[in-house]
Amino acid sequence: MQNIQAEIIRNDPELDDYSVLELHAPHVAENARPGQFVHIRLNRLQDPLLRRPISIMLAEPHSGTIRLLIKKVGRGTELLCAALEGGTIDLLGPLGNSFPLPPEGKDVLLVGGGVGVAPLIFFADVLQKTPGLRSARGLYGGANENQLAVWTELAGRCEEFYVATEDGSAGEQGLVTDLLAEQLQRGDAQAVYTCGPRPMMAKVAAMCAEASMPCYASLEQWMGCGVGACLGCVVPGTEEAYLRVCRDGPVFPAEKLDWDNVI
Amino acid sequence: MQNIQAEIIRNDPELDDYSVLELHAPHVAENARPGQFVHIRLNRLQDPLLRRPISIMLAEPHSGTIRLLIKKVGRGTELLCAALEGGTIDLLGPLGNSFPLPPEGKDVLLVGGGVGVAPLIFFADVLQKTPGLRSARGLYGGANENQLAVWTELAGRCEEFYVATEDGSAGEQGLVTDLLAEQLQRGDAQAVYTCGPRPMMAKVAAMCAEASMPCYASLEQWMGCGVGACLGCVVPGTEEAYLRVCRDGPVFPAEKLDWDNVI
Amino acid sequence: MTAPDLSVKIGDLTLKNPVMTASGTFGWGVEYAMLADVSALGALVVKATTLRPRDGNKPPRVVETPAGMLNAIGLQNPGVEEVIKQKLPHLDKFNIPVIVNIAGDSVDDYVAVARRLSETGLVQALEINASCPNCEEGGMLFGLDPASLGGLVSAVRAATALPLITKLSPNVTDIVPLARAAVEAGSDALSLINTLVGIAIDVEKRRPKLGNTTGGLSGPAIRPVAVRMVWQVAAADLGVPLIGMGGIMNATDAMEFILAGANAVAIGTANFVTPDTINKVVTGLGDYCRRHKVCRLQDLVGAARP
Amino acid sequence: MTAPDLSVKIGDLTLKNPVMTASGTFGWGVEYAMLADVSALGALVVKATTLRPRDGNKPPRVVETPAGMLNAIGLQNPGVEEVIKQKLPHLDKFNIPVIVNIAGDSVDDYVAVARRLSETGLVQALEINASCPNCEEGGMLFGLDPASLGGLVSAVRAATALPLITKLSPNVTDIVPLARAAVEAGSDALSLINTLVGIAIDVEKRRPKLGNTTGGLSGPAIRPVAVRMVWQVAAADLGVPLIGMGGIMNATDAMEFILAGANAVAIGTANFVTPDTINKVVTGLGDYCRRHKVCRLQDLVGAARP
Ligand SMILES: Cc1cc2nc3c(=O)[nH]c(=O)nc-3n(C[C@H](O)[C@H](O)[C@H](O)COP(=O)(O)OP(=O)(O)OC[C@H]3O[C@@H](n4cnc5c(N)ncnc54)[C@H](O)[C@@H]3O)c2cc1C
Ligand SMILES: Cc1cc2nc3c(=O)[nH]c(=O)nc-3n(C[C@H](O)[C@H](O)[C@H](O)COP(=O)(O)OP(=O)(O)OC[C@H]3O[C@@H](n4cnc5c(N)ncnc54)[C@H](O)[C@@H]3O)c2cc1C
Ligand SMILES: Cc1cc2nc3c(=O)[nH]c(=O)nc-3n(C[C@H](O)[C@H](O)[C@H](O)COP(=O)(O)O)c2cc1C
Ligand SMILES: Cc1cc2nc3c(=O)[nH]c(=O)nc-3n(C[C@H](O)[C@H](O)[C@H](O)COP(=O)(O)O)c2cc1C
Ligand code: FES
Ligand code: FES
Repeated sequence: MQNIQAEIIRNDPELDDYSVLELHAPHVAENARPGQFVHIRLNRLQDPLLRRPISIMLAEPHSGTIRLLIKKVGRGTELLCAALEGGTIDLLGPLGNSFPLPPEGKDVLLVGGGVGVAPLIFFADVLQKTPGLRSARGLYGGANENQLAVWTELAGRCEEFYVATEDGSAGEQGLVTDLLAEQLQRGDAQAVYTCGPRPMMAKVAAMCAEASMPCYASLEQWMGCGVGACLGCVVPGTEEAYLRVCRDGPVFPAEKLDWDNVI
Repeated sequence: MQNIQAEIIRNDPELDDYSVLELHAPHVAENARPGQFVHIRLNRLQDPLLRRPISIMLAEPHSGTIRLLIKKVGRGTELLCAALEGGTIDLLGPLGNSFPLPPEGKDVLLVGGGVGVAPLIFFADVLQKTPGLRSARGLYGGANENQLAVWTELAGRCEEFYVATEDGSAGEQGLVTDLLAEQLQRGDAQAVYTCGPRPMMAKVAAMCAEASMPCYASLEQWMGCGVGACLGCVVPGTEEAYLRVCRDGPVFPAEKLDWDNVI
Repeated sequence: MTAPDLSVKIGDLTLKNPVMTASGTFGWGVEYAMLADVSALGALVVKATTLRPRDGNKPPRVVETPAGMLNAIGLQNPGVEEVIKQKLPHLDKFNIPVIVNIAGDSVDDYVAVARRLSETGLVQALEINASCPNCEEGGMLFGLDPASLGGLVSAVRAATALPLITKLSPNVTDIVPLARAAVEAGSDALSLINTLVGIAIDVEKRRPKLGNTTGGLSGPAIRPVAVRMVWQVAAADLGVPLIGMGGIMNATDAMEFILAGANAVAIGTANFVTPDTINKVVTGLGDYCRRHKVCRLQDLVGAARP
Repeated sequence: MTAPDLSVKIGDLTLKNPVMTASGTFGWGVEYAMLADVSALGALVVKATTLRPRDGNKPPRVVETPAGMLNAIGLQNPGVEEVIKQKLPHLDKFNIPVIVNIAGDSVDDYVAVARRLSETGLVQALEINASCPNCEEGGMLFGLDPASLGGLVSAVRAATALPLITKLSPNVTDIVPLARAAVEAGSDALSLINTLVGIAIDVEKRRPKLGNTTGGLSGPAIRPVAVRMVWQVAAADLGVPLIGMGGIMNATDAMEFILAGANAVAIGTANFVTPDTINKVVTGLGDYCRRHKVCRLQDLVGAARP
């Protein structure tokens, strides 16, 4: 974990609301594990004041670069999407824990919704590159075809890849959880890794619990420090009252979270 | 007076701390008179919050462009100096009153210090271009040669031009008021127009009062609205307790100001 | 969908929409006539007026702070007689209610100003400024103690038949007793908040940046405090409309106040930043109603409350 | 010029420089060990500790506001016994004084925590948090009334021989009587300010953004208010050192507090933005002294005052 001024090598706008940022950040690229995030300062001014947590979508230790997928949802992400190539970004990272690597055995299922696909891409990449690990099947859902940012990045790293959109504009019409239901019925997966909107993850967690399938969810919460100090980013747990997304997470075994109160 | 999104055509860094911005702002270019200013919003964020007043250095109605001379003294002027060509600047203008045109007769003296040279350049330009008006003699002072931004712009518009620096690195060694003393002794000028640091202007005002020479000074004050509404930008007067720099000024006949309390 | 109904009542006065200017930040309206459509306002609230002319404080009077500003204007105004002669006659062109903010050093001052303004027929409501943080005596003190605030409001109430608004200071431990005192004394509405008292120091010169040392903090920086105070006073359910202000820069910010319990809003510091903020807020509130399929904005007042 | 003397005394405790962390914003120091040189601090002020463990408030607990943030952590901590067992033993590696912020629902709670911490020998001073805006009972109330604050401070004073700091709430009409009550009851120093109470509303969801509804406003937004309160308390000349905080982002901001009358400063929200702010402030204060040719920083305390 370091505080780094990372050079912006590329900023590729994606679809309507997304950008993929490629940054030169060797310390992060070398140390990052899938699921971890960087905590980004948006400018040198005092508004917006706080850093924004962004998952690491890909890390390339050789080139010392990382890639981030940003979705514009407010002022901070808007500033990031407008960041200029050649400029620098002040970030802390890598932060947080990571998706536990699956043991030898059956395939794993990656269930992504919207921008939540980012850490799953990194995870699929590691699974693909690590000899002896089983490969991944990717399930990716969005409202419509314009909400399936960088889907090829996930598809290319998975052995099988399925898409669902609510309006049917791409892949199956329906929810990504419909895709998951089919996969769970196949009975040939060993674990589920998910990141996306909370209602989606809650549903995934419930389906996995039902199917006695291990499930790991990567959570979001508004953050202060990003390093475990302020206790600002908690989500309700089952064993402990509250867990810190920035330090105890962002990845949690689904059963450790009190999903009814994860709002 | 309008609220305009002006395109930044050029941003030329000058010396160490200055930039000359050329903006496409036809409304301002057509309506501006020397001494007037524009009130600039620095970004779309809420920090820095308030606009910054900047004098119009030159206005070219034909091309619809204006030029501004910015000196970096804090965060706002730093942002302006870093403004990107091709971007836009949100400004209000033209605002304030202007230097009264001299009647036919003797030459006028323009006494500028530091960035205060900007409105005097515009004034010299108008004097030069308006047939029948007398020409100007420019006196320009700074701490050293690195504080004499755009001096050629003033020199080229004046019939005579003199420079003083405190360290003697350019022109006479001394203060611009030393140059003024010589000019006043010549006894062949009809009025003095001045803009620069307050101690300099106070000295100029005192010398002119002594010599019974009409003197017009362009003042600075921290501003809120820039349009006369908030009463935030006042300076102490002799007839009225307080005068608004943004509306009653920025140009004042020197005798209307209570120079002892203009701090 | 038909145009949403944005109207709101302040005492007997019906405003076509809930957007006003915050006193002292929009001059007499005329200063902004070229930059904003002033007649689109629900009401024009003008600068504080006192019985006698006031020079105001010595400069510098304004200084920027993070996402805010300090001001110490010190009630500079030409006095009520000049206001009636020079200023008010120009305001009927906007064709909107005019609300004059009144201030003074003593109850008698306030009463005299209220009486004179009421006689003119040029003013549609009065706002008692019992909370000016920039005056040595008077103003601020009234705003800090329920009993003296009640006394002040009663006296002004007796002197005018115009709708009466009391503007509250945020520089108090508990704003509710002050709000209650103002309402019990006959206030038809409450404005909140005025500015928070602050100081900024020039560390190179080693002295306060403002000529007056202290100033009033306004702008987005104070919005969370302002929304909280509206929330608290709304919870007390005093039966009068609340006019919320403090850092409103756009319609979203205005909705924060309305959802917290404000019936109307006022735009202050934002006028300096974006001179047509008033127009954007009026439009934006309509858009919000349409987007949320609400016919009457007043139905959303306090809608964020449990 | 020799290195300027930045040291300051808080009760019997001498700090090598006046820069501390603000309670609750730097965890137990260890969280920042990779990002900042913690041992360069004048003192490490750690999170509020209560007698029994506390779960804290329901999320969301933090939200950004213009140039600031609201937090409603709700005193989450493992309780004094766990703190003594798990946390304090790791802090001696920093080799700087450790100050524990203590909180509770009753005077007895505070006293018990103070007594336990004092016994350990692991703590060099205590800071009474009489101003937590995020707890239903206790904390906040003590901070709003001079008599109960005095009672609380006296009781804790009797329970500990450690230097005792009282942290004051800014949510009051007049902070001076509270400051005086704390000093008269035996406080060796005063910390000011804690956070201002605020609310932010999610206008799309029409509910408060924080799970707790209200939160404490911190960051640059509140700096002018904090500097003003330091100025006021310094004017009362109570004879104890003041620790100023509220929106300090850099050495210039820290100097505002010192010139206003603070003997020391604490860095809070800035830690989240720039994790090595503490180091930059220590360095910057030294630079300021050198540039202004001042040998002892303490000679500049209150230097902006008339
Ligand atoms: C571990 C982690 C990883 C993430 N990875 C990614 C990623 O890879 N890519 C990506 O695009 N995003 C990612 N996010 C989400 C991202 O951090 C947010 O979208 C971003 O912080 C939003 O900032 P903003 O300024 O754009 O929006 P804001 O303007 O701050 O907020 C957007 C919306 O949220 C509301 N809001 C803000 N704060 C709160 C609050 N405390 N409570 C309730 N509502 C609030 C606002 O009112 C607004 O409606 C991740 C988050 C976490 C925690
Ligand atoms: C009519 C007019 C015309 C001008 N024309 C020009 C021009 O052509 N070119 C140009 O470069 N500048 C011009 N200026 C000055 C320019 O407006 C300021 O330099 C600018 O606003 C500074 O902004 P900043 O953010 O860079 O500095 P800031 O960071 O705002 O301030 C710089 C310094 O001033 C101090 N300061 C800020 N506010 C106050 C206050 N209220 N009281 C005391 N000290 C304060 C700060 O502490 C800091 O030390 C003009 C000013 C006026 C009024
Ligand atoms: C420059 C300035 C002058 C003000 N003058 C007055 C005044 O005369 N009377 C008054 O009641 N409030 C006055 N105020 C307070 C505003 O009306 C308003 O209550 C406060 O600024 C908060 O709103 P804002 O954050 O939108 O500015 C003034 C505020 C500013 C910034
Ligand atoms: C996340 C967070 C947690 C805090 N927790 C505490 C606390 O436990 N005890 C306390 O006295 N103050 C607490 N505070 C208040 C700070 O110590 C400090 O007084 C306040 O934030 C103002 O300083 P700042 O603007 O530099 O943050 C907390 C502040 C924040 C932002
Ligand atoms: S963000 Fe501070 S503990 Fe997680
Ligand atoms: S800046 Fe508002 S009156 Fe001049």
